[in-house]
Amino acid sequence: MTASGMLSLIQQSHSVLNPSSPQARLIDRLWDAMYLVSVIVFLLVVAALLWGTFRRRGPEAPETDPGRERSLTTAVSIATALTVLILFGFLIYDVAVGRQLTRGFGKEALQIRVIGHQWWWEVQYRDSIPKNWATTANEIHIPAGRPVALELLSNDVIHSFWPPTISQKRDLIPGKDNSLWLQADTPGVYRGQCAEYCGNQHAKMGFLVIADRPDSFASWLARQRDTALTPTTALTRRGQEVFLASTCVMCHAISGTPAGSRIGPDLTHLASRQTIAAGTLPNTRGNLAGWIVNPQSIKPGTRMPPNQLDPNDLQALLAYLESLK
Amino acid sequence: MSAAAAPAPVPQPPPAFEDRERVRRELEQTWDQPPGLVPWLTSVDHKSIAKRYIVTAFVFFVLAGLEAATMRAQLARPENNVLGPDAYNQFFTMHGVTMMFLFAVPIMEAMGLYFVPLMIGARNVAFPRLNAYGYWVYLCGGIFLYLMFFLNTGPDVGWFGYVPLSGPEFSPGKRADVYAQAITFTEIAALVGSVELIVTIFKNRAPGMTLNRMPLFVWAMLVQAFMVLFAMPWVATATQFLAMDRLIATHFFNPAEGGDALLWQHLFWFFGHPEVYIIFVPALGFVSSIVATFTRRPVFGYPVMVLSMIATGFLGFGLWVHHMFTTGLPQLGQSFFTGASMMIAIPSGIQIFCWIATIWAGRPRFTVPFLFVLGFVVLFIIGGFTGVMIASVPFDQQVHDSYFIVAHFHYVLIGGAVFPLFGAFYYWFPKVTGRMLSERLGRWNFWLFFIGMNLTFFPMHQLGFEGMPRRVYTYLPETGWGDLNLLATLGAVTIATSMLLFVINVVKSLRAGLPAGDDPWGGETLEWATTSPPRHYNFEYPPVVESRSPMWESGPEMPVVTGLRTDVRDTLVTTLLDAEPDSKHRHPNPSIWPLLAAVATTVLFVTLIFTPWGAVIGTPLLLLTLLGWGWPRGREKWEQQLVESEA
Amino acid sequence: MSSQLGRCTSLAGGALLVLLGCSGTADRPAETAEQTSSLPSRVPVTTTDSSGDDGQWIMPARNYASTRYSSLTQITAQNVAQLQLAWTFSTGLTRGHEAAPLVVENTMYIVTPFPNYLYALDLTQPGAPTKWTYKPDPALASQGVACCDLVNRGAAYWDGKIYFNSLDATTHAVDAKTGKSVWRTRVGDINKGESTTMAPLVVKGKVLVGNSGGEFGIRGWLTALDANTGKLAWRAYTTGPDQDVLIGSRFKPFYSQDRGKDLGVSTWPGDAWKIGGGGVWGWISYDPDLDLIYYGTANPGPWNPDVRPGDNKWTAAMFARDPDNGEAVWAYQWSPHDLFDYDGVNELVLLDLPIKGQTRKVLIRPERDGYIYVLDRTTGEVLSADPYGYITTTKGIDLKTGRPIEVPEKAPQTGKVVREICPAAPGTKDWQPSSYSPRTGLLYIPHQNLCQDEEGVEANYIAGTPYVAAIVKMYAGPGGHRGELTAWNPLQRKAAWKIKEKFPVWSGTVVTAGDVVFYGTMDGWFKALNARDGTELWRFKVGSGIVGQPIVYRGPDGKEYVAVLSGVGGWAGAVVAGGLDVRDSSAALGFVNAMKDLPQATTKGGMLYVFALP
Amino acid sequence: MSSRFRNTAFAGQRGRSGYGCHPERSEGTIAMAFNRPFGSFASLRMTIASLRMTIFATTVLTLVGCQREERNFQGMPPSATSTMPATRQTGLQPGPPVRSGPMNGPYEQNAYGVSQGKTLYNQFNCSGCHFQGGGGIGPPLMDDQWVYGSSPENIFETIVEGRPNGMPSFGGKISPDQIWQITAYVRSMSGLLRKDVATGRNDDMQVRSQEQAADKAKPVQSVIPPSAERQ
Repeated sequence: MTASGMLSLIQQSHSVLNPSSPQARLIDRLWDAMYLVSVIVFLLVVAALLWGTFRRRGPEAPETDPGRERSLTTAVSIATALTVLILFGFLIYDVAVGRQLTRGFGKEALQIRVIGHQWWWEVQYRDSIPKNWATTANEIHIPAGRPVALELLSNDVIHSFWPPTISQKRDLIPGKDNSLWLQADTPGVYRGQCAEYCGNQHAKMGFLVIADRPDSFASWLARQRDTALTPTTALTRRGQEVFLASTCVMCHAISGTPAGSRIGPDLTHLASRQTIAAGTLPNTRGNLAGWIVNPQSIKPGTRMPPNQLDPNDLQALLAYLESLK
Repeated sequence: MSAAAAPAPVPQPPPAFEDRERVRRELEQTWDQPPGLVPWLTSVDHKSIAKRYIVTAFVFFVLAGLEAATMRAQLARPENNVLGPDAYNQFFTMHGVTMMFLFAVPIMEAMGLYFVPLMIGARNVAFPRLNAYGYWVYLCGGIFLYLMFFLNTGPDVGWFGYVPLSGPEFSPGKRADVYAQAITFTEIAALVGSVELIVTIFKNRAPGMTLNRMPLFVWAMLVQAFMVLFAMPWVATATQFLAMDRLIATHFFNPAEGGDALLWQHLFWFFGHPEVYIIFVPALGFVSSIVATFTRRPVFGYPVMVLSMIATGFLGFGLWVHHMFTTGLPQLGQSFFTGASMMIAIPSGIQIFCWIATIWAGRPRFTVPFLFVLGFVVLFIIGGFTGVMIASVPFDQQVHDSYFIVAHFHYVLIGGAVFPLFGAFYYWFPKVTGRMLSERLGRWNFWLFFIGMNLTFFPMHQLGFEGMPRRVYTYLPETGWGDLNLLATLGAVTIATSMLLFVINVVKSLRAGLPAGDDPWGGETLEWATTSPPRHYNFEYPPVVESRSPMWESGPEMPVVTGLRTDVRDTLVTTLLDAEPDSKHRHPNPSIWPLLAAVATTVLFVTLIFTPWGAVIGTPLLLLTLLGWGWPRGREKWEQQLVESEA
Repeated sequence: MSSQLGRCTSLAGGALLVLLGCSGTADRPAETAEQTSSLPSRVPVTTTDSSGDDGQWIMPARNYASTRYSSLTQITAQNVAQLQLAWTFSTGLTRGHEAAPLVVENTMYIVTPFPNYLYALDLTQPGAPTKWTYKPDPALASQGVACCDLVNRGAAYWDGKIYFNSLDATTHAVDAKTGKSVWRTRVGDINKGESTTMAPLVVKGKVLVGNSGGEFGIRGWLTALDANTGKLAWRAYTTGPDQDVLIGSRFKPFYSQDRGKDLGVSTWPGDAWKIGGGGVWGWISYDPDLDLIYYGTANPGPWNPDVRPGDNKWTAAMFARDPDNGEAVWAYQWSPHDLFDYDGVNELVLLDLPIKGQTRKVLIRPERDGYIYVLDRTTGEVLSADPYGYITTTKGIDLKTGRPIEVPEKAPQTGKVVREICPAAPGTKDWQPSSYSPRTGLLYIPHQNLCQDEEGVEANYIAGTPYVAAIVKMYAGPGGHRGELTAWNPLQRKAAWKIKEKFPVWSGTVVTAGDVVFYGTMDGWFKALNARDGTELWRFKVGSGIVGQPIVYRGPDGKEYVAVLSGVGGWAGAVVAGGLDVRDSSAALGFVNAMKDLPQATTKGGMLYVFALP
Repeated sequence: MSSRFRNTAFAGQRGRSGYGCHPERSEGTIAMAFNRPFGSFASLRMTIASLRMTIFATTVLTLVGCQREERNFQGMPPSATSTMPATRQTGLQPGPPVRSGPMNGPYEQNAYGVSQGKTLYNQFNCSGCHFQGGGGIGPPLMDDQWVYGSSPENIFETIVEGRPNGMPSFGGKISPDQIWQITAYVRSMSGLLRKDVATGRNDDMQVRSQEQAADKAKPVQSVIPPSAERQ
């Protein structure tokens, strides 16, 4: 998928009102109902206000007239009773939706752990066999149509996970294990963003939820479980050397190499991702180069330092990183 | 302050004109506040202090507005470069902190401090020196905050200051300490103000003003003052915990050592939600006053209105968790808070119905204050509805911390509080200054504000739905949020224009506004019974109240209390429920000590941020000023005379 | 020779004899392991006495069965009170002296802490002057990858050569007579965090060496070098595919969870097994009858368990292997998915014990997790596991599955302090070896009584730097004393007696046929106890705290000597040896917090003390 | 590939992200504020004198505040350290000498830099050997003993080049800017920085008193470096 194609897809699918999952649809319906009722009541109240203000008045004295006061009392009481009724209706509807949202989906759900960092998302696919664990970042692939249980954690500050099209949000709070159910109806790319203020780059802490067809998800996951491809060309070999000898290795992991730091995103399958810099830039060679050389111009305050590499080394590094399918 | 065991004064018919002239001369002399810097600094007149409060708060309102405008400029288009993340974070934090702590709460209390004594026929608030202290502390706190802001030490953790982001690990430097301590300043000022108001309302009402004859505005201030009293200590606790975590390494909010990051949120919102009502309830009082005056009839359903406000006050404490619906708390508990959050819509609804009923039954005059009330109803209903929506757990989990929320609470706070406040400005400006504001500019002011407000905040609902989170310094072009943001920025420009018109209006009117006279609108309540502006002693004789609408029912010929001395500063104390005259109180003289104590308080708070030795320096200093404040000064002249006369 | 002894011969002959009644009287000599091996034929017996002991000390554990039992009888419980200082020798170094001296052919060999000098002292001369000194010149940088002070646990003698490791992952063979290097082999890479601190063991002409560095993200291994050439004979990794672990057709672990293909890979996430730790830095025992070597593997890395789900085989485990080709015969994992740095490297004492009416060939292991395990050393079955210290981390060992019954709330978590983890990371007992007396039937276990608080933190593997990812703070366990010496009766499965010590008992013990137990304390007391009831008989204050292994030997003059190195250090003594700052509770992996008063109790030093009766 | 993104990526530096806190500007503001007539000439002179003092005091205050709070995201221009031999995969061998550049200790007055240094100190495993300053594998950093010197330049050099007794070299592995941040943090451990610049506790187990409460140690040259044990 081309970068621009992907982005236009995101654009369409980045809305609460364009739901693409059972959960989001429930909430969307709840909104529809509340919206409708609210608009009606709003119009009624404003109409009453305008009528009360501009109605033609007789010559009667402003003094309180007991009969009129009584009818006013009746009117106010009716309005109050209606308010209570509407609110009660809302309450019942809310609780019903809430219960449906927190309903468990059983064992068939895929388990994914999402860890919020300043300012990116670590994504771990868990499995009963530890060997099959896979780690990626900022892009959560899920099989379309299958429930997914997300375990949401943070070890620094509070973040909030929110892909509006397919799910409500849930905070990632240090010291608290949160979870969330997710399901996407159709394959597609759903963008989300951190919704809890988390510091300098809160604004660019995006992520993608990518719903795949079940079979392509399975093959994707199988690939993610593998260690990184060994460089085959002289250029990529040189790139790996550059990676392991420069600042990269202090923060990033590439499985199958001595790079094993978890400060930044795991780059084992970097080239298989659509974006870099936490959903901020399409994963192209140019963007990658710009990001490596001067990340602070793209995300001021991000934890990645600027790197001045020899042009040949940079090209080798880019070639290596692009080979990490 | 000493109480005199004098015989309780008795209501009398209004004295003869000659008597009044003499009394006025004597009172003038006794209560005089000569011009000059020192009398200004030592003043204990509630009107002077409240005026300063209002002007100061308005200055902060303008500053916070400028911050908002800068933020809107940054967000006008994607990837804009007006502010970087670091500056933006300080700006939005300063905007929130200023609006909430330096503008909204102080100005609402200040309106109460100005008008409550006038409306209840008192000469001053109950503790005038404390009142002065409260203002000075507030001023110092505000100056401190902005000084730090200009020193690049402005808070950048949001007005909600969530830990761990505001904690010692993730907020290096002194910015979060400034946040915590600035709040402490304003807490003290707010608590002082609430104590003033409660005691004044309970003990200084004019004879005959039983609780059920109290103006709705006074009721609103009473409810607000109690809310302040019960809400503010929580945030003070939270910020002190935060300061201790940051400065002396306690672990209140450190989950690793057994603290809890959510504890902050509970404490903060247990204050933070009532805070909204602390701002909103006085506005209800403004609206009731304005509606009554401009429909020429008392507000419909007085008991229901009072009960609604009290109910709001109570319920306001029961729904803090609806700010925390996305933190993963148990569903059942959340449903409880959904219920509570929806319930609070009922008293608000009742009040709106009552006002509509009042308008319907009355004969509205389309003055600027009344326009602001109409604007208030429309905007507040929108904010109220979105409020009911976000009380719903599932829906809130979608829109929480998105621009939908930004839209919601600006509708509630601007629509629900700032519109009534501007109405109140236009309504009471003649009383405070003796001059009318221009109605023509006022209408421009209103319509630009109304249109700008909707232009700015209505699109934000949609932005929230489209997934735009709050507190972002920028956004990517691909998100498609650019157009609506540009619209919102244009709205902000409109609001700024309307504010400029207001300032022009005020300046022009101060110079050359129409003279107002004592009662330009034909008001219902006692503040219109005295001169515009009121003298330092407010009333020559404390009035005696016989109904809820003293100005309409008794008119200028209302009975008064005589027997208060004119050669000394005598005030009348009445009983709590029925406002029977109880005793006379000696009103304190002007004093420099409140100012000195406030400065000492500032020294204590500010130095504590930088060193624990601050306590060693600041505490004795503060104690010293309090000692000076309370130092017995021997027998006063009037006591001396009393002793002599008895001898 | 061994054939003559017939059925009564065994590894721990004494135990067997006592138990089977073959040796009802004291005049029958107790047989020790080396007499059954090929070694004694090459070691001239210089003197003989009624005990039949040659009076030498040729390996730190005294014998292949690791009993650390001397059958010399000159010093007895009755006369030990008259023990006197005979002579001393200063090593000139001040790091932790954990090594056992060796005595072979009237020469004492001492290997020092880094920079790992090997001294040969001539016992035939008065005052035992230095015959020669061998300086291996280890890489200075290796100091940066030694987790717990720059220690060395001793050398081994075989066939005229002294074998020992220098810290920089190099094994040295030195001619015992001349002090000239015979060969040196670089066995590991310090840039990967590997170092060597263990004492090698020579079995059937192979020098067995393992690596340290479970705190540096190493991949553990045990290596056999040809004793004559230093060429690599085989290497058995602790983690990885079966091929690397040398698991083949002979591999028959007792428990089902240990069966399966490539468990050293599949019980790790991704390729974490490559940096999963499991060093082999402890003790090796050898059973010549079964022709199996036994050794334990160290903790998995990093300490923070969150990043390495699964059983993490074969870390914190033990192997029985064929010494000829290293092939694994069985394995058992003490702590699957180890949570607390419970290295499984402690000594394995090989005994033959009557259990439920039949004599079983067992190995007995006071394990770090606080249990004394008795395993059938032919099959790997856990026969019993009994606590010998205060334990909160587990509720016992399930003998059906061989797995510990874990207490979930004590499992360390990332970002959360878990308190009262007992025993602490050094375990109820660390490397400091026990001794076993066939006369009393008791195992003398020097150990500690420590608990800890732990918080897991983000784990970042950066080659050559530590890979621990945990903040730890240790403190004394219940009772407030930090050290204990337990005399354990393996038949009754309970302690016969216990001595409490202020500081951890970080020295080894040695027990003699005179029924005296020797050990040292970290505040510098060298003590003799009555082996039967634990009463203290004698004590001597040495210059610096003792963390070494005492030995007993017969001098050329026929007298019985007791020797021990003083010189505080090691993990427990790092606060003194490394000059650490006690204001940081997490220093030295949290051990400093438990040892804040050690700098007041002792100072750095490095001195050999030799005692004898007057 | 969208061309817009390429532009973004290679766009020039966007300037400082902070809104800037330039003392000159504050000065100007104050001067303007005082630019009104002040009555008599004598009092004007006095006013100017006091104005000067005010400006001076404000400038100092501004400098102190600004420097402490500055968030310098852009960092210093990366120095020439990138020409490291690419074969060096771990740093246990001493690295080539690196000139520390013209800026020595740029984060000594900067709370944000020190705090970043603390984070990096822990994440880059400095804490693995030196723990929270008490030492273990490496020497303590919170005491007054300095084997290789306590000045920012010394510490920078120690980190970049490594030291023979086990201190790895991190030159080329950590950007100079980050090394300076770590340097500042290391110095704060023994109270060598101002208390209002040093960090508070972390959200972790507390194992030592927070750096901002550290007593200022008077650095002394350690008499016995660990290597002295080697003859």
